[in-house]
Amino acid sequence: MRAAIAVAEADPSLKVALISKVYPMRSHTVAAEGGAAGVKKPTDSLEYHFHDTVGGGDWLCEQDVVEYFVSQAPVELTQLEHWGCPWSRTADGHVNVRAFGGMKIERTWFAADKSGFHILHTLFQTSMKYPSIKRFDEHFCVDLLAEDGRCQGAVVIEMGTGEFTMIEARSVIIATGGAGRVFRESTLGGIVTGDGMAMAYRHGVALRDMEFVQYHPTCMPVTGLLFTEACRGEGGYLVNKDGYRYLQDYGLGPLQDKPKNKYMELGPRDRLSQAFFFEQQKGRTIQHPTLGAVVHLDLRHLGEAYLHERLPLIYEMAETFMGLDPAKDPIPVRPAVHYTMGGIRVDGRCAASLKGLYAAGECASVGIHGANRLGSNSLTELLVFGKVAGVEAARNAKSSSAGNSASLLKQAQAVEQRVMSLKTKPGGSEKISVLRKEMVQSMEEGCGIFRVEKTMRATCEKLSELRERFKNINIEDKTSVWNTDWLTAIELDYQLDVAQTMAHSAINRKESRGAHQRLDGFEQRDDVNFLKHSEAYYVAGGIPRIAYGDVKITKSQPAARVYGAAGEKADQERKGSHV
Amino acid sequence: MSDTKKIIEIEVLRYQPESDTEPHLEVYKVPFSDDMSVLQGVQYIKDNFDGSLTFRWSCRMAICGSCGMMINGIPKLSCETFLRDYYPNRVRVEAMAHFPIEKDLVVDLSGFIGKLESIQPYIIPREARSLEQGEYIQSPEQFNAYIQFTSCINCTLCYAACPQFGLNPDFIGPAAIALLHRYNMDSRDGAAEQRMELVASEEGVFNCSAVGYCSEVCPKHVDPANAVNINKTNAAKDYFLRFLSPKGGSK
Amino acid sequence: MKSGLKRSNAPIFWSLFGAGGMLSALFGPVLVFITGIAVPLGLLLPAGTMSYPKMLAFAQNFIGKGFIFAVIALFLWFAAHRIYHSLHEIGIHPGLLAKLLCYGSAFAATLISAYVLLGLGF
Amino acid sequence: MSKRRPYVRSMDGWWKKNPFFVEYMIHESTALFVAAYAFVLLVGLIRLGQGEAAWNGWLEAMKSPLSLVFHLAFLVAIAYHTYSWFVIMPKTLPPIIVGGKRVGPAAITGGGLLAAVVASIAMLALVWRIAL
Ligand SMILES: Cc1cc2nc3c(=O)[nH]c(=O)nc-3n(C[C@H](O)[C@H](O)[C@H](O)COP(=O)(O)OP(=O)(O)OC[C@H]3O[C@@H](n4cnc5c(N)ncnc54)[C@H](O)[C@@H]3O)c2cc1C
Ligand code: SF4
Ligand code: F3S
Ligand code: FES
Repeated sequence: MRAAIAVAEADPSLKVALISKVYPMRSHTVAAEGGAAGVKKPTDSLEYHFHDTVGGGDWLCEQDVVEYFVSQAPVELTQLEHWGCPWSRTADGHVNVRAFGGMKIERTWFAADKSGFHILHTLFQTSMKYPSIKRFDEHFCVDLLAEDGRCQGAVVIEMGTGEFTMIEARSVIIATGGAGRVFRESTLGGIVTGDGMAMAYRHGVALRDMEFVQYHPTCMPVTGLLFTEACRGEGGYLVNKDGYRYLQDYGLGPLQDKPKNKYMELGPRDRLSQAFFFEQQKGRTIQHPTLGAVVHLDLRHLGEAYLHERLPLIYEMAETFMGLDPAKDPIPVRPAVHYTMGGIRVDGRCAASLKGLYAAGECASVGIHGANRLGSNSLTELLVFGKVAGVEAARNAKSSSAGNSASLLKQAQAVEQRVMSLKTKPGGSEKISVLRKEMVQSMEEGCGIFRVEKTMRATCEKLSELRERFKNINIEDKTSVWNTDWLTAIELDYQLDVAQTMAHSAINRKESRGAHQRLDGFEQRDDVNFLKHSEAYYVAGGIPRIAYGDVKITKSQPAARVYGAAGEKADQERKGSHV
Repeated sequence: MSDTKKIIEIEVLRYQPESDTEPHLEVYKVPFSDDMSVLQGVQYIKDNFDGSLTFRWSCRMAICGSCGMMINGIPKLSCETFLRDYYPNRVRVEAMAHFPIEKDLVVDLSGFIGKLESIQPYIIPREARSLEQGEYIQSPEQFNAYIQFTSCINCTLCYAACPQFGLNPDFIGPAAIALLHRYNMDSRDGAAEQRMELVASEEGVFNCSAVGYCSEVCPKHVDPANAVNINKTNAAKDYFLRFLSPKGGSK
Repeated sequence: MKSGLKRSNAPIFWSLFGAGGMLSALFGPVLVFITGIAVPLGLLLPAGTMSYPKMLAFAQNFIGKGFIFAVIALFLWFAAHRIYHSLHEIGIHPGLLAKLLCYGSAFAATLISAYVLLGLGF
Repeated sequence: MSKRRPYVRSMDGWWKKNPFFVEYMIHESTALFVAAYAFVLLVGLIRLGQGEAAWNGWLEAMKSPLSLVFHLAFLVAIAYHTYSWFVIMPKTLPPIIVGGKRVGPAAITGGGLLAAVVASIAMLALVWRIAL
């Protein structure tokens, strides 16, 4: 949506089709709680934000892109304020910022704990101001149209009628979000199925760094619903079954009473999730009768009034979903899948290798998250790169000519036939829900917090098997109107592609970096062989081909990634070497 | 999770536009555990009994606003309503009241979206400010004047609760008016007068007879009834002022 | 923005409704008690509370006149508005007739009470 | 051709379907009693205008058992109107801020009911004074 507004502002004469399979205000951005990062305090600097991001990403970031990103972040967040976003404020009326994991200085702009919700609704409502934006709500995009090496449109299904429409366009921007729903326990909405990634992938565009999948350390067991990082930013503790703040054992100490940036609970997500895993190995997690292994997120010392003011949603969720009062009881939590760092490979201006195709948001890999995204960088990413994608797409649209409608139509009809046949072909016997269950189970086993060759191999094989079985699916609902049975099958098709890229990229990365951690002899980072982006290419009927690309390094040379006291020391040294 | 699962009966109002002439109820027996929401119950039916069962959902955490249903006759978000609270009785699930049913539990929301668009839900600045000048300053009082009305998730439960909307589908209705009020009350905005035309129109606030159920069912405590009724006073003031003002008369 | 919105005339009726609702909420019960129960039964209040001379004096007094007028007229405007809406709600779709009946009788009562009160002199 | 066929449900009997609506209809129907009472008063006023004999006739009529029963019903209904009026009141008022804090709905309803009680006592006292 940020992109659509950018196009509309760049040139009101360009027509924009804004397509979404849900009403746009239902997009999963709505669920983001904590906030969006952008330098705000006088004590902060762009430089700090840059180093936090690059270090947090374990040096797998495109540093020139990160530099642009941090410089635009405050501008975009202010723009959103002008559009009406109700950022939380200080008593003197300025926008307030809070602490977030892996960030050196408080720089996360927040709107209570409904930041994503407010960003999304602000954008949605603001988009209504522009007559050139025509929305296609509840339209499901099934494929892109490409001809002469240019992306020239898309084919969509109107969910309400089941009818196909071809949308011709001189530029196409994909902003379809992440793909975390290929895992079992995730913080994500049902719509986060990676469709856009898979569509680009099938048109020959690489999916980059797909092995990096972020686990969020504090989620509700079983459902995976998220308790925002802001819980920890506001001073929550993580304790094991002995009531011990175990993070001090994992290089994040020493113990702090007040939340201190980059220490203890405010370490980065990958480290916290990994610490959970080790605690579980040591038998120090709490065995909950129905929820399984958990640790406690303890907010009690913050007091009821403070919790109501700063974390109202969390309070409500704990009460309704778990029947407990965070001011009185600790909350049982465990890690769950949260974010896909990788995505459609695009350059710093959001352009993919297919001309006319742009991508922004979680579905894209523009290069700022590297091997591990820092919390609150991604909401900002949507804004900064949404705008870039919009501006670039507008420019491209103005400078290119219209395509050949007749042959595009032919393509679109072929797409329609392919997609319709899923529903109409007789004699299938596989159930979508069964295939999906097997997929998520196998991803959880093979591509979890820690990975070993054997289970990854099993997952790769399982996925190939599922691909085969998918050919034999049976869709029970044969009707046209609102056929979600059919649409989930299309999603599953895409999910399988994305899952394959994740599993194959993972098994090929023989080192440990960021969110990709191995326990089978590759426990160390290997900058010699793997300071590289992985790139997964589509191979029709086969497994993805994995290639590697260079990482752009400008001013931050890879170093040990350390937090807590050790991190502070390293910072001092770096500062020394800079003068 | 315990092995001996309890079974609950879920009664669902089904409507398949391509074969049914009108909706009918169907009962399913669903095994459940205490942490299962009504939404999960319905998903279970789709995954295991009938793939054609249709409903909207996404976030599962009461924030995306897509999963509203009538649960035992009361408009609720199905993802934050739990089966354990109905067991051992049967629970009845229907499409949100007052909206046309598209299929099963999916209703037609295009009218609602049109209303959202009609209220000009964006800041029309009272005072221009460039990005270099930084953010607008808002005191805590100014902030508190509108913040409550920003929490609407567009779930439309309030419409399913409002009989006046049921009787007159043209009524702009609680959530859209709450959003309108949100922008009017925002110190950055200066377009309250422009929006008055709609507030005071025949589709506007005077359709409301202060039933108040909208606020009762609102999962986010937006209190849309309050927004609607405050705007009745505003519209009445505006109405009489127009007679008094030198320009005279209403448009 | 939709154009051609028709401005509703509801504010007039709604304001009368609101005023009547408030007045009847504040004074309704006690008035019923006084005029319909206490005085007829001779309870609580002194005998002759509503005797002709007293009532005449009350109705001739400026404030008393106003009060009587307000109570009768506003109570009826309030009731007319609500009843009109309730008819609509239970599906008797009120045509012009119902509208005339509800608001018309309130209007007539307003005129009559004004006429009588003025007739009583000051 | 679209296969959509949205089904519109009837609103018949909607107010019977939910206890909240039943209550709403009951409190709405108190208007009938308010109207009836206002008519009684209107008749009284007309009689007053017609002279002493007419007025005394009206006073006599008010003493009939039927009238008393009716007035008891009016009393109950209008008292309920008072109660429900103030219960809705918080939803109709702009926020009232006292000492930087928003006054809660219970306080507003309570305040309204208190005002009604005070008004009633004042009324009685006033009538008492005039009567003596
Ligand atoms: C619980 C939670 C909390 C988070 N908290 C934070 C935080 O505090 N800070 C932070 O920076 N980040 C946070 N994140 C991450 C961040 O919210 C996401 O990365 C970001 O919102 C992704 O936005 P997006 O626009 O790329 O995708 P989305 O918001 O998911 O939007 C994708 C859109 O594409 C549409 N779409 C997808 N497929 C199709 C198709 N086939 N056809 C048509 N339309 C399609 C969808 O309908 C949707 O409208 C959080 C994420 C979660 C899940
Ligand atoms: S006002 Fe409340 S009930 Fe109505 S749509 Fe918004 S959140 Fe839902
Ligand atoms: S329920 Fe409807 S009638 Fe008014 S108070 Fe709410 S909008
Ligand atoms: S699924 Fe999003 S509100 Fe229930």
